[in-house]
Amino acid sequence: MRQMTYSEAMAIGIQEALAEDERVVLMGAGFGGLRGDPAVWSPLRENFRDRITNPPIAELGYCGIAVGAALTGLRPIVAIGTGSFSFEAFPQIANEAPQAHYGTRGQVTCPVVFHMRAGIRGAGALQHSIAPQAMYWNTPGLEICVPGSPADVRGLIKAAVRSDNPTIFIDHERLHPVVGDVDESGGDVPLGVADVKREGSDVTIVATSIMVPRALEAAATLADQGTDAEVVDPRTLVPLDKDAILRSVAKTGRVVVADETQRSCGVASEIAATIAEEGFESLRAPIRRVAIPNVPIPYHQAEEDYITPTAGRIVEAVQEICR
Amino acid sequence: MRQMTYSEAMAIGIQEALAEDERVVLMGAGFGGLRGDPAVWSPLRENFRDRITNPPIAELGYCGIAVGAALTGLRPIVAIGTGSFSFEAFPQIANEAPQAHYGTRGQVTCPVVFHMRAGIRGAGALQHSIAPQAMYWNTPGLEICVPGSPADVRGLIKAAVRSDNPTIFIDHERLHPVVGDVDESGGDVPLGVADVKREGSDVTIVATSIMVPRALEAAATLADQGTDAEVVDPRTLVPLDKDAILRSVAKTGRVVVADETQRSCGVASEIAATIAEEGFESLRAPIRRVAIPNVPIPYHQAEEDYITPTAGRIVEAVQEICR
Amino acid sequence: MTTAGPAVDTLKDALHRMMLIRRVEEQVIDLATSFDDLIRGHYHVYIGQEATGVGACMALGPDDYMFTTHRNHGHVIARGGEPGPVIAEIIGRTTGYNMGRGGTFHVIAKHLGVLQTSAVVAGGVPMAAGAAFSIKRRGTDQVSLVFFGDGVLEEGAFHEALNMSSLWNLPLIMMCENNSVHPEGRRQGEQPSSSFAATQLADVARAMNVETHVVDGGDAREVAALLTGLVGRTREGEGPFFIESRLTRWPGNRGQFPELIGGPHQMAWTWDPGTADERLQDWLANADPVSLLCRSLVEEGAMTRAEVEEIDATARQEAEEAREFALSSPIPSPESAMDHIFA
Amino acid sequence: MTTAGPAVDTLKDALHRMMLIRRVEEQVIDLATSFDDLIRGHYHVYIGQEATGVGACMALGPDDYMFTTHRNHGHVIARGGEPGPVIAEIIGRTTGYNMGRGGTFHVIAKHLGVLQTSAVVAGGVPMAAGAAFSIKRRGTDQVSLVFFGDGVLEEGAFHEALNMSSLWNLPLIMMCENNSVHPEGRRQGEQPSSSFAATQLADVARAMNVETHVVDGGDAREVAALLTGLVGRTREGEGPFFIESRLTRWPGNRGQFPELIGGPHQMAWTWDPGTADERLQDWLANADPVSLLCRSLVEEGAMTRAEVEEIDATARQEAEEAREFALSSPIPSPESAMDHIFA
Ligand SMILES: Cc1ncc(C[n+]2csc(CCOP(=O)(O)OP(=O)(O)O)c2C)c(N)n1
Ligand SMILES: Cc1ncc(C[n+]2csc(CCOP(=O)(O)OP(=O)(O)O)c2C)c(N)n1
Ligand SMILES: [Mg+2]
Ligand SMILES: [Mg+2]
Repeated sequence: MRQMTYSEAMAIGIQEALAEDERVVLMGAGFGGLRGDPAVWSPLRENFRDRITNPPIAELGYCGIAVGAALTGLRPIVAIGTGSFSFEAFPQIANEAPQAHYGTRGQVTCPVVFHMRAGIRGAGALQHSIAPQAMYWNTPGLEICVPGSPADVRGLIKAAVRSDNPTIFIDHERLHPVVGDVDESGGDVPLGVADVKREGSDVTIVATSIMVPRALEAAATLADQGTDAEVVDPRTLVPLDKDAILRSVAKTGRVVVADETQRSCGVASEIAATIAEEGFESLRAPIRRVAIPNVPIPYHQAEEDYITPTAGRIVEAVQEICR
Repeated sequence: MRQMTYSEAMAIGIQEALAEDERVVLMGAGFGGLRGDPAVWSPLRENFRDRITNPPIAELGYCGIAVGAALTGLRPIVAIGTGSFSFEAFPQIANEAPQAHYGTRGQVTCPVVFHMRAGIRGAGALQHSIAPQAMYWNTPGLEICVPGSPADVRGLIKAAVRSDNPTIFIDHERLHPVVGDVDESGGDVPLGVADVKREGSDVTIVATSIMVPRALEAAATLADQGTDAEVVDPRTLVPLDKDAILRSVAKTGRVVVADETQRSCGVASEIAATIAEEGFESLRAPIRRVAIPNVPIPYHQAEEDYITPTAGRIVEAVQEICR
Repeated sequence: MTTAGPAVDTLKDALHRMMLIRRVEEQVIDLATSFDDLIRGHYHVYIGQEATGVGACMALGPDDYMFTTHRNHGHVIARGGEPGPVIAEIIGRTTGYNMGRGGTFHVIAKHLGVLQTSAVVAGGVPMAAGAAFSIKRRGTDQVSLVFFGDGVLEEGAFHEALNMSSLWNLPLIMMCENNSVHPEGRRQGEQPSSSFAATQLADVARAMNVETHVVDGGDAREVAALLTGLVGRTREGEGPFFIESRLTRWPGNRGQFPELIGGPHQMAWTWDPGTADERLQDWLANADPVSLLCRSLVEEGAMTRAEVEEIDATARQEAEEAREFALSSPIPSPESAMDHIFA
Repeated sequence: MTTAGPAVDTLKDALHRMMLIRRVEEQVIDLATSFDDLIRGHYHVYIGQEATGVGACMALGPDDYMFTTHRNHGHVIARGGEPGPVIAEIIGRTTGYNMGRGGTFHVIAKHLGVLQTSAVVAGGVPMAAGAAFSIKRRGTDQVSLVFFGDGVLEEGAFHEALNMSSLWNLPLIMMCENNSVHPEGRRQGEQPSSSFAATQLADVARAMNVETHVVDGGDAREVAALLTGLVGRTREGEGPFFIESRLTRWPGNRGQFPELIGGPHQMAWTWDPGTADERLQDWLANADPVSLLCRSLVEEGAMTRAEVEEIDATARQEAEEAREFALSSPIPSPESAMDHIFA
C-alpha cells in the first residue's frame, strides 16, 4: 500500500497494462494532462517508446485507425486529450466501435480504450471544458469508466484494456493531484462494481469521477452538521452497478446525485431516472441532481465556479431534502 | 383547416419560411425522406431553386459553412438527412454553433436550423436508426424541436427559422405519412409551449415526436380498459415546458415517459429526472420510461420491433403503475 | 496495361464470380420489389462494378483484410462469400453471415477478413488503415484493401486516413470505385465531378505522396493485373496505394432503389446490345464489365459462346438456390435483439 | 515579390501594429507567470508571426470578415483591436471584447468582423467558408479571410471546406501560418513535416484547383503586397486562395506555456542579436519579422534607428497602459454566468 497521486496511479496502471500484453499500444501520449508531472509520465514514454504512436491532429482518422487495429488483433489505448476533441471522432467512437460486436452477433470484438480528460479544468472555457460521458452513455455498446480515486484509476485502466469491448475512459484534470492509497500488488478493479466510499444512514450521495472527492468533502461537512451521508461511487457507468445504488437508497430513503456533466440528459439524470423507476418505494424525498446547469462553460473563474458542482452545492442539496 | 400529411405540412412550413424572409437558404434538399412524396416536395425545390445548395458529402464542412453563414446574415436550414450523419458534424453543431451567442455575451447570433430524420425507420439497422436528440439536449445553447403532428411540424419549422438561436429539428420517417388537421392560416407554434394532446385524469403520458401518435393510440386502448390517460407533448425539448408536465403530473400522480431515444441518458431520462426532482410530492407511483433499451439497432424486423417503444409498451407501462 | 493478365482458367473463375454477383444482385432486387417486408429500407447493388471487386479480390490471399461500404454485396461475393449466406443476411435470416443482424448495409464476413462493414460514407477507410497499422505492428505480410466510392473523397475522414497511411507507410490499398464516369472518360482524359473540385480524383492522393493508379473498371484483366502487382509490392513493404477504378454507373442504379430496367441480364445482349432496353444499350456496348469480358474471351478464342453461357447458367442457378436457401431460412427470434451487446 | 510593397507611412503603421502585438503578448506572458489566477490554463502567443497577421490585415477593408484560432491575440490586434480590451478579455474582465466570457481561447471582436473564434483545430475554416458563402449569396464585395496553423491540414474539416470553397468559387482567403519552418526553408525549397505527408502544404490546395501562394512570413512587405493583390482579386469574384506563410517558431513558443526566454524583447537585439539569449540569436538574426522589418527600414534609409525605437517605446507604453486598464477592470459577477445562453 503506497500513497500516490491519481496521475501517478494512472501512469502505473497503463505501464502494467503494456507490460502484461504486447498487443497493447498507445495512440498519442497526452495522458499526463496540461501540467502532467514528467517524473510520473516519462518512464512510460521511455520504457514503451516502440509501442507509442504520435498521430497527426486527426482525431477521426486516428480513432478509426485504433478501431481497425482493435478489430485485427491489437488492443489500443487512444489518448484523445480534452474530452471535446472526441467530438471530431464521434463517427468512429459512437457509430463504428460499439456496433462491431453486436453487428456480427459476437463474431468480432473491438477492444479499444478511448481515453479523454473531461470536465471543468479551470479556464478551459467554451470548448475545452466539456464532459461527454453522458453522450457516450446514450450510445449502447460502449463501456464507460469514470474513476474518482488513485486506486480506481489504476485498477480500472487495467480492466478496461483487458476488456474485449470498446471503452470510454474518463479522467479529470482536477483529479490528477488527488492523493490516495494504492495497493501496488492489487489487480484490476472489475467493471460494474460500485464502491461505497463512505457508509452512512441518512442520505445517499451518488458521485462519479471528480465528484467523488467533492462528495466525501460534503459528507464530512454534513457529518459536522449531524447528517450521516453514504457516498456511493459507481466507478463505471457501463456496466452500472444499479443494485449497489438501490441498496443504499433503500437504506437511506434520500438521494442526491452529483455529477459534473451538463444537467440535461446528463449522468445524474440517468441515475435519478433509474432510482425514480426502480427505487421509488424507498424514496422519502425528491431526488436532487447536482450538475452543471444548462449553460456553456464560461472562462472567468467567478462564473466558472458559479456553475461548477462543488462540495458546497452537494451540502445544500442534501440539506434541502433532509429537512 | 385542411387534412394533410406530416410530410406535406413540413414542406409547406419550409416554403412559408423561405417566402417570408429571403435570408433563409437551404443547404441540402433531403427533407422528403427516402420515399418522400414528390408531389409535396417538388414545388419547394422548383420555387426556391436559387435558395438551395446541394453540398458534397461533407457534413462537418457544410454544417460549418451554415454556421458561418448564420453568423454573417443568412438563416440557413441544413438538411443533414439521417440523424447519425450529424455525428460527422458534431464539432460544428455541438462545439461552435451553441457557443457563439454565449461566448460573445449576446453580441452575435447564430440562427441556423439543423434538420435531421432520427429514429427507427424500418431496416435502418446499426447506423441509420439513431436518434441523437438526447446528445444535443446535453449540449447547452441548442434549441430542440421534436414535432409529433402535422400542425406542429409546420408551425415549429417556421418558429425555428425565425429564432435567433441554433436549433436542432428532429423529424421521423415514420411520421411522414401521419395525417392531421392543419390550419393553413395559422402562424408559428411557439417554442417552449407543450400541447396537451389528450386530456385525462388517471395517468400522464409524456411523449415526443413519433411517440405522440403512439401515445394517443395507447390512450385509446387504455380508455377501453377504463384508464383515462392524459397525453402531454412538450413539442420542444429546449425550451422545455416543465410547468405543463408538472401540472399534469400534479393532476394524475402517475407518469410514463415515452421516447424513442436510447434509454440511458435519453430524453425520457431527463424528463423523468425532472419530475422526480420537482414533482416528487405529486407522485403516487414509480416513473416508468418507455424507450429503446440500451442496445444498438438490429436489422431484422422481428428484432427491431422488439426494441421499438410501441403503443403496446406504453400500455404495459401504464398498467404496471396503475395497479 | 492488359499485359501479364491472369491465365484463362483464372479468368473463367473470375467470370463466374462476376456472373454470380450479377445474378445474386438481380435476386436481391427481385426480393426487394416482390416482397414488402424483406428489404424494407433502401439498398445498393453492385451491378456494373463486378470487374473491380473480382479483379481486386483475385489478388488477395486468404489472410488479407478487406473493407467495404454500403455497396457491399458484390465485394463480399468477390472475396469468396457464398451467395446463400449473403442473400440470407440481406433479408435478415439466421443463416446470414451475421445471422440477420446487419442486413444489406452491413454484410460482414469474418472468415473472409471482412470484420466490420460501415455504411457511413468514408467510415471504412480509417478502419482499413487501422488494420494496416496492426499488420505493420504485428509484422505479418498481410494486406489491407478497402473499397469505397468516389463520394468518399468529399469526407474529411478520407483525408485524415490518407495522410496517416502515407506518413506511416502502411500496407493499405485504397480502391476507389468512381462510378460517375462516362464511357469515354473511363479509359482516358479528364472527368469532372459536380461535387469534388480536383480535376482527377487521384490528384489529392498524389499530393499526399501516395502512389496512384487509374484503371478501367470495365476491364477485369486490367484490374487483376494491376492489383496483383500492387498487392505483391505491399507485402514487400511498399504502400499505401490509391487506385481510381473508372466505372460507368449501371442505368438501373439511379436513386435509392435500384431498378431492373428491361428485366434480368440476358446473355444475348452481350453480342447484340441493341435488343436490350434503350437505356441499357450504350452501357452494355461500352461499359458493362460482364459483357466486355465475355465478348473479349470469345473473340480471343479463349472460350466459346456456349461455354460462357454455361458459366452464366451455373451462376444463375446458384443465385436461385441461394434465394431459396435464404427464403427458407429462419428469422431471428425477437428476444435475440438483446444478445451480444457486449463481449 | 517585394515589388509594389506598401508605402513608408503604411509601413510605419504596420511596424507599430507589429510592435504592439509583441509588447502586448509580453504583457500576457508576464501576467500569466506573475499571477496564479489570471490565466489559469494554457494559452498561446503570436510572437514571431506578427508580419503575417499585420501584413494580411492591412489588405482588408472594414466590412471584411476575419477568422482566427487559439493563437488569436495577435490577429485581433492586427485587425485593429485595441490592446486594452484584448488583455482584459484574456484575463477575464468585463471590459474585454466579450466581457471576459471567452478568455484567451476566444477573443472575438464583432466590430472588427471577428464573429466567432474557435479554439478547435480547423474549427474556423468551415465557418470562414460559410461567411464567404454568405457574402456570395448576399452579393456584397466583402472578403472572408481565415488564419490557421499548419496543423489544420491534418484535420478533415479543412479538406471539406477547401473542396466546397473551390467548387463554389467562394471569396475566401485561407492564410496558413506554417510556424514549423527553419529559416532556410522559409524562403525557398522543400520543408518536411513529421505529421503531414505532402511535400509542400500547398500541394493539397493546388490539387483541389485552388490558386496557392507561398510567402515569407518574416517579411511584412511581401505579405502585404501579396494580400493586397489577392484581396482585390477576391472582391472581383476570384477566389478562393490558399497561402502558406512560412514562419520560424519563436524559441519561447515551445510546449503549452510560452516563455520569455532572455526577458522582454530588446530593440538593441535588432542590430546586435549576439547580445540576446543564445537560444534566440539565430531567430533574431534570420527569422524575427519585427527585427527584420526594423533593420530593413533603417538600412533603406526610410526610418532612423531613433524613429524605430520611438515606435517601440509607444507600443510598449500602450501595452503597459492596456495591462493597467485590464487589471483595474471589474471581473464578471458569478451569476452573470447564466446570461446570454439564448438570444
Ligand atoms: C456520412 C454519410 N453521409 C451520407 C450518407 C448517405 N449516402 C449513402 S451512399 C451515398 C453516396 C455515396 O457515394 P459514393 O461514395 O460515390 O458511392 P456509390 O454509392 O456511388 O457507390 C450517400 C451520400 C452516408 N451513408 N453517410
Ligand atoms: C480538434 C483539436 N485537436 C487538438 C487540439 C489541441 N491543440 C491546440 S493547438 C494545437 C496545435 C495546432 O497546431 P497548428 O495548427 O500548427 O497551430 P500553431 O499552434 O502552430 O499556431 C493542438 C493540437 C485542439 N485545440 N483541437
Ligand atoms: Mg459513386
Ligand atoms: Mg503550427
